[in-house]
Amino acid sequence: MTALTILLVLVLLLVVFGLLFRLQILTSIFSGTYVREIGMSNRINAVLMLVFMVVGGAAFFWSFSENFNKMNPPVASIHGHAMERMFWTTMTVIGIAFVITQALLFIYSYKYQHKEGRRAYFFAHNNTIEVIWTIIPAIVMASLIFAGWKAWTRITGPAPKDSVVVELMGKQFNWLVRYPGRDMKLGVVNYRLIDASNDFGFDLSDKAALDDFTSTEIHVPKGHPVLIKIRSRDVLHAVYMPHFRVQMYAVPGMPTRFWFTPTMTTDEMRAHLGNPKFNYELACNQICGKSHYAMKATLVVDEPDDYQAWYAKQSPNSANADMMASYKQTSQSAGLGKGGSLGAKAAAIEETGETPASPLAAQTAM
Amino acid sequence: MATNLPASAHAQGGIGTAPVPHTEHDEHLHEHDEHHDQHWMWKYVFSQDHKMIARQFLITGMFWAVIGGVLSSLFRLQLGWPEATMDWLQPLLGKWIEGGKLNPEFYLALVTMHGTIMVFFVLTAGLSGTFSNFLIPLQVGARDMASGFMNMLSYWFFFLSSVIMFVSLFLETGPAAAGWTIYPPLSALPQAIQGSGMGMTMWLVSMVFFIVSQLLGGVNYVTTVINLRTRGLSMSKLPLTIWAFFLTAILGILSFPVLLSAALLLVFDRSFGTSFFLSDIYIAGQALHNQGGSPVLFQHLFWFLGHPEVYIVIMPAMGMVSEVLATNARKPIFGYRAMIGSLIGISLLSFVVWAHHMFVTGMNPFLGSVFMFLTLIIAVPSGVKVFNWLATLWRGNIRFTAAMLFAIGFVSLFISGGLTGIILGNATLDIQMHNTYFVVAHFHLVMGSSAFFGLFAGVYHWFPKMFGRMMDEKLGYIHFWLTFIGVYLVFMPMHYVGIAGFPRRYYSWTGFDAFSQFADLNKFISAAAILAFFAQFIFIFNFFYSIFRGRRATQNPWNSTTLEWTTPVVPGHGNWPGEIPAVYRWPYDYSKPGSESDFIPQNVPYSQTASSNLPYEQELED
Amino acid sequence: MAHSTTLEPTTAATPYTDAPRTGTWDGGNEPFKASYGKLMMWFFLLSDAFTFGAFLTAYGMIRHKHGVFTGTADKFFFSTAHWPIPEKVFNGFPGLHGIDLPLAFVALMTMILIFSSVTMVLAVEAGHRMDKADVQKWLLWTILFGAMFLSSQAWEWSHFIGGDEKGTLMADGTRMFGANLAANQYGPPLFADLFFFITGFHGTHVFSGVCLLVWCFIATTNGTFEKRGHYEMVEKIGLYWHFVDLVWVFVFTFFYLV
Amino acid sequence: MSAHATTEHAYIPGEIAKPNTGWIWKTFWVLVIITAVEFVIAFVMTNPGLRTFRNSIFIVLTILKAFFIVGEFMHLKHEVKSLIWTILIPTSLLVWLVVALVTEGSSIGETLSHMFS
Ligand code: HEA
Ligand code: HEA
Ligand code: CUA
Ligand SMILES: [Cu+2]
Repeated sequence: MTALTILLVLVLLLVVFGLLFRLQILTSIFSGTYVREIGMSNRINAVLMLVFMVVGGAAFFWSFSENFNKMNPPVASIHGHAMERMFWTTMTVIGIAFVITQALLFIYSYKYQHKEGRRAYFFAHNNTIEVIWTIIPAIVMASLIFAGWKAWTRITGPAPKDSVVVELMGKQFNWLVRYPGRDMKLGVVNYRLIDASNDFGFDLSDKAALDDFTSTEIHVPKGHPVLIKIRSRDVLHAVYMPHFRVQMYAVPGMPTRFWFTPTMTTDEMRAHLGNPKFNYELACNQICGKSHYAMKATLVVDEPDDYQAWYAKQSPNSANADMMASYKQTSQSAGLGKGGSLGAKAAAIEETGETPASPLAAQTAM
Repeated sequence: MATNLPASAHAQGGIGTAPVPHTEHDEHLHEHDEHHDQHWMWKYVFSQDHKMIARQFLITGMFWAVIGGVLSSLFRLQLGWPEATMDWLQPLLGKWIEGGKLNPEFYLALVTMHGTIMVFFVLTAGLSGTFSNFLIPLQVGARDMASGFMNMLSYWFFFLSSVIMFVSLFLETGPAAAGWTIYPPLSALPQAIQGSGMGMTMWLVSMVFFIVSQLLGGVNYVTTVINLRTRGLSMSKLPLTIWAFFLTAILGILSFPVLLSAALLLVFDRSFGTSFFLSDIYIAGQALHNQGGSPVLFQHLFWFLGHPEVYIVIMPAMGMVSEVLATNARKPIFGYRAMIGSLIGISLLSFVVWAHHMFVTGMNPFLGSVFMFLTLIIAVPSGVKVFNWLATLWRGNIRFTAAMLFAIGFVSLFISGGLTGIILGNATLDIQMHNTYFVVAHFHLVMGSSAFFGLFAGVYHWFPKMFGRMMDEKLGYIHFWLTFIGVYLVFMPMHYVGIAGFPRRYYSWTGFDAFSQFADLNKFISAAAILAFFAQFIFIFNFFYSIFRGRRATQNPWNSTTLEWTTPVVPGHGNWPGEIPAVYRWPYDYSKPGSESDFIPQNVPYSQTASSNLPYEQELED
Repeated sequence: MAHSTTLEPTTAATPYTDAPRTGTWDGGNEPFKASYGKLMMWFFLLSDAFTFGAFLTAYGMIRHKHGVFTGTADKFFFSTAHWPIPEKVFNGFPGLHGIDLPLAFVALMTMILIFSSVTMVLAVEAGHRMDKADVQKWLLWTILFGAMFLSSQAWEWSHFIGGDEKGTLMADGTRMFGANLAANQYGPPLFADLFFFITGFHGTHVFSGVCLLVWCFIATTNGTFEKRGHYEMVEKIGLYWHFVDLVWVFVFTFFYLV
Repeated sequence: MSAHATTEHAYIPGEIAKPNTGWIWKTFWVLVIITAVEFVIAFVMTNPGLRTFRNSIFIVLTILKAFFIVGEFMHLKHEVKSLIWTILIPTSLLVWLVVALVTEGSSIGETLSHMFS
């Protein structure tokens, strides 16, 4: 019913509009202004160009400064600060280009509006200025490229050896978190071993997997490099943590990674923002289905001591009886043999009579 | 060059005995006389006349624009008023808005279809298809396209593809919903999202037909420009429109096949159990057998098309804007050669930058830096274009026709949108900006607004040639100002939201602390978007009203120099009733000192303009 | 257009003529000395080259993503852990069951295709001489070779699908014989996927080529081209046919040799 | 392709020129020999250490074959320069695609093989 009413109103409006339009044309024919080519309207449009520039520019400036604080999530990582500087430097550069070109566009439009009896200046070509305005942007771009390239290689370069390692696994629609445990080694996982109690697909025949532990929250220590290893078990997701200026896709079948050094604990940030409920949020930033918009996780930055304490409290996989039991079952029914996912190894042995160099080599290349 | 072919073959022009173009095309002349008693079916439906095909593309494109606009209004409602209950949409959306709450999956479907429709069906087919078809033969002085038949096929493949895409909107499981970039595995697995069932199948099938249509069209455009130019019309006398269409067609010929490859591989992954893009997947309680494929591979293939595609969208607009600016500033386009050079530069570069859409997909960082380098270079030729447009206005004598307004708006929006590309092209900054509303703002300014403005400029400018009548200028002015202000109001604030890190393709952001502070701004954007959408109805009204009741056009209403204005007001099949005019000069002899009128059409020989000829033009003739 | 910005109009008497310029690129001309139909075929082939290029590039990427077998060829074994060595996979020959004839059959297929290209050029050449009988003869040969190639490919596929008696033990403990789109005995599933897809796509092209040739043969026989005064259609289809041969050259290198 | 052309160039029956096929067979032999060389290399150079070298030879030979097919059989070598470039320049755009994706493939392979170490 409502829809029908809306439709009706629209149709009526259209009719009224059409009638008014027709009326206007008839009067203009009557008054002889109908076919005049260049007249008042030209001047009005020229003035509007200028008005648009001034009012629009002011509105833009106002709204920008009004929202400036909101649009700058506080930075909480070392490379984030560098990125922030580069962002605003680049903004300044393009801001200058923006102001100059837009101003010229509207001012010329106003200034060189049609005047009776004047003739446009036949000016087809000028090598010098064309070279100048090719070279200048080229130089500007070269310096931006150079700065960007330096930062990029640093950020994507290898993580420091002493980094804290966390693995995030995206799935529809939440994030699974695991830590390497005391041996500092992430154990083998295999997606075929995933079941209700083994969300990650731990291959528990691998010793390194036994002491791994999972968590619902991500904890990292402040001031320490953190290496996030990222994987996905179904579709693409992306780890996006705006406060740390961190983003990386989670890709099924291809582990990715990102490292950063947090500079502010959650508590510090709460104090800084005056918001006791603040939490660092991890958003999924790659369309992944129905609840893409709700696929979030919380990351807590602790003081190193608190982090140690939290770490010590976690219980390893081997303490999870459910998982141990169901692993036996799944690995059997998936036909993975007693070597878990090392079936390929078995094949290799059978064909050649010799063992591949590393017991994991066969599995990883799959 | 020593071929082993008999001499006779050579005498007739290399291998093969090619017919000389004119003898063949003069036959169209006879058709011209006869076309009155053609059946309407062949005249209006399966027409092989490029002008009719252009109109078909235009009308279909407008239909799609309305659909695309409606979809965007729907999801903007959701974004602006996430808490509202919208029962009144129930009759339209049915089960997708059960209880007044939009279904989150349907939200994604809306966004996906909005992107697909706007990029491919409105801008690629509507803009490029309409104007390449309409203007190429008219401006190069040909009776029709090289192959009218293939040209007709091109439209009908597009139509078929449109029908399939349109029908998919009404599927029980909804249309494709994996984003217009259809990244697998989401697009490959119906378990992952409903839209990846039948909806995605139809999307892919539709796209395959679309690609066929593009190839048929593109091959035709390129060949026509090369072989069917009229006497005297060298490449360095072509209007910039033709250069733009020519290069656009080349981009299409080279990049769409790669999308075809990606689509076919995806079809196999979806339906035949291959693993090109799939590996190590556990979904819906089940481990899939696929191993060894790579989702990143799909992204590479997609963007190898996808990036040239955005230039396919903007380059025709650039060409038309150049033409409109020069005509209405009554000045030669500044730096004609540089304009061509920058178009060529942009075209070449557009093939080597695709992975700037993939900086954070886990791509090899070294490749990332190469792609950053290549991407940022594009600013240089783009800058040359902008500066040349500005220089064209400088000391002009500007007439603000509706087309001119839209052309100026185009330049403004292109600057605004292009500049943010510089931020995104920087891999380091893209870490933060990727997939946020900053990207959405970037591409709506440069594509959703700027390219659209180019389209509008084209329609206002060439309407008299298409329909023999003028569009109403005053309505044009109102349409322009509302739209111009509207799109800035919609898309400027999106940057703010984006800088804060607000992700795109989010049904609602209320679950996130960091993003929920923009509720008001989002309401504002939505309101502005819906107003901007409604402003388009002024255009649609004007368009259809003017087709039937508009003021009758004169032969050359804008005092323009190019060949299409030497045809009759409404050219028939074959375009020129008599001989095709020959061309003597470049298309931008506006306000030439010494000439009486402020424009000299391309088909006026130098001998008739002794008072205005420049020294070098004399040399040219010697 | 080498504009100077000097604006003085010439005052000298004008020697202009009213004839438009007539250089190669000045319009009213075929600058490539090729009719529009032939150009269209070239541009179509260019775009088709990009389709195949994309497939082969995909092949390249996936292949480099997979492990290589590091030992010597005689120690080679099939495993999903590494990409197979082609000559271990393609070593059968029709009628010679169980004998290890590495790449012999594909050598034959390659020869067939090269032959078909030759007969195709001969047909084109005959067309230039307006020699209807010769055109017919060579077209027939080309069709024959095309059909032979297709049947060879059918055998190659069925051999590949059937696999050998030994089979290979897969990661999940089952034994796999031959190949399908989901798994294969020769190694990573993608080896078979890519093989089927790319040779299949190529085969489809050969098939369409044969259809075009048959049509062309009928038209020749009916004298259509003779009446038209030229055999350009044969030439255009010839371009297509050679292109398909060209693609095979690349498929051959990347699937069978490298 | 074009129905218009049917009425033109009425066929004048006359003498049919002699076939000129020497160049075709020459090209044929070139292709056969290159292919043969490839086979020889495939069976002689089996040392895994030479794999890269061997593969580069294959690729060079393949491009050589392509050159003969396109240049002679498709007659491109004897077309006007501008047509040659029109075909070659766009094709060269594929090079970067191949280089980028192969690099990408190798680096993914690398990542995968270090996944758990
Ligand atoms: C018409 C379409 C169009 C055009 C022309 C452009 C132009 C450009 N685009 Fe844009 N882009 C898109 C459409 C377009 N884009 C779309 C649709 C997407 C998103 C797709 C998706 O994910 O859904 C996208 C996304 C996108 C990304 C990926 C973002 C991400 O997902 O993370 C990047 C990154 O590099 C980028 C860069 C650029 C650059 C550098 C240009 C340059 O060409 C711009 C050049 C222009 C100028 C620079 C302005 C004028 C120049 C001057 C005034 C000179 C002076 C300037 C300086 C000295 C700086 N674009
Ligand atoms: C040309 C391209 C184009 C155009 C014109 C638009 C127009 C608009 N778009 Fe869209 N948009 C895209 C391309 C475009 N968009 C793409 C590619 C995406 C990404 C999809 C994805 O993520 O997968 C996207 C996504 C997108 C989003 C992000 C959604 C999300 O990530 O969750 C939003 C949000 O506000 C949005 C809003 C709008 C609005 C308000 C308009 C308004 O401007 C709409 C106003 C309407 C019109 C301007 C058209 C009406 C015109 C006529 C009826 C006249 C027709 C005349 C002729 C044809 C001559 N769009
Ligand atoms: Cu997970 Cu979006
Ligand atoms: Cu891009």
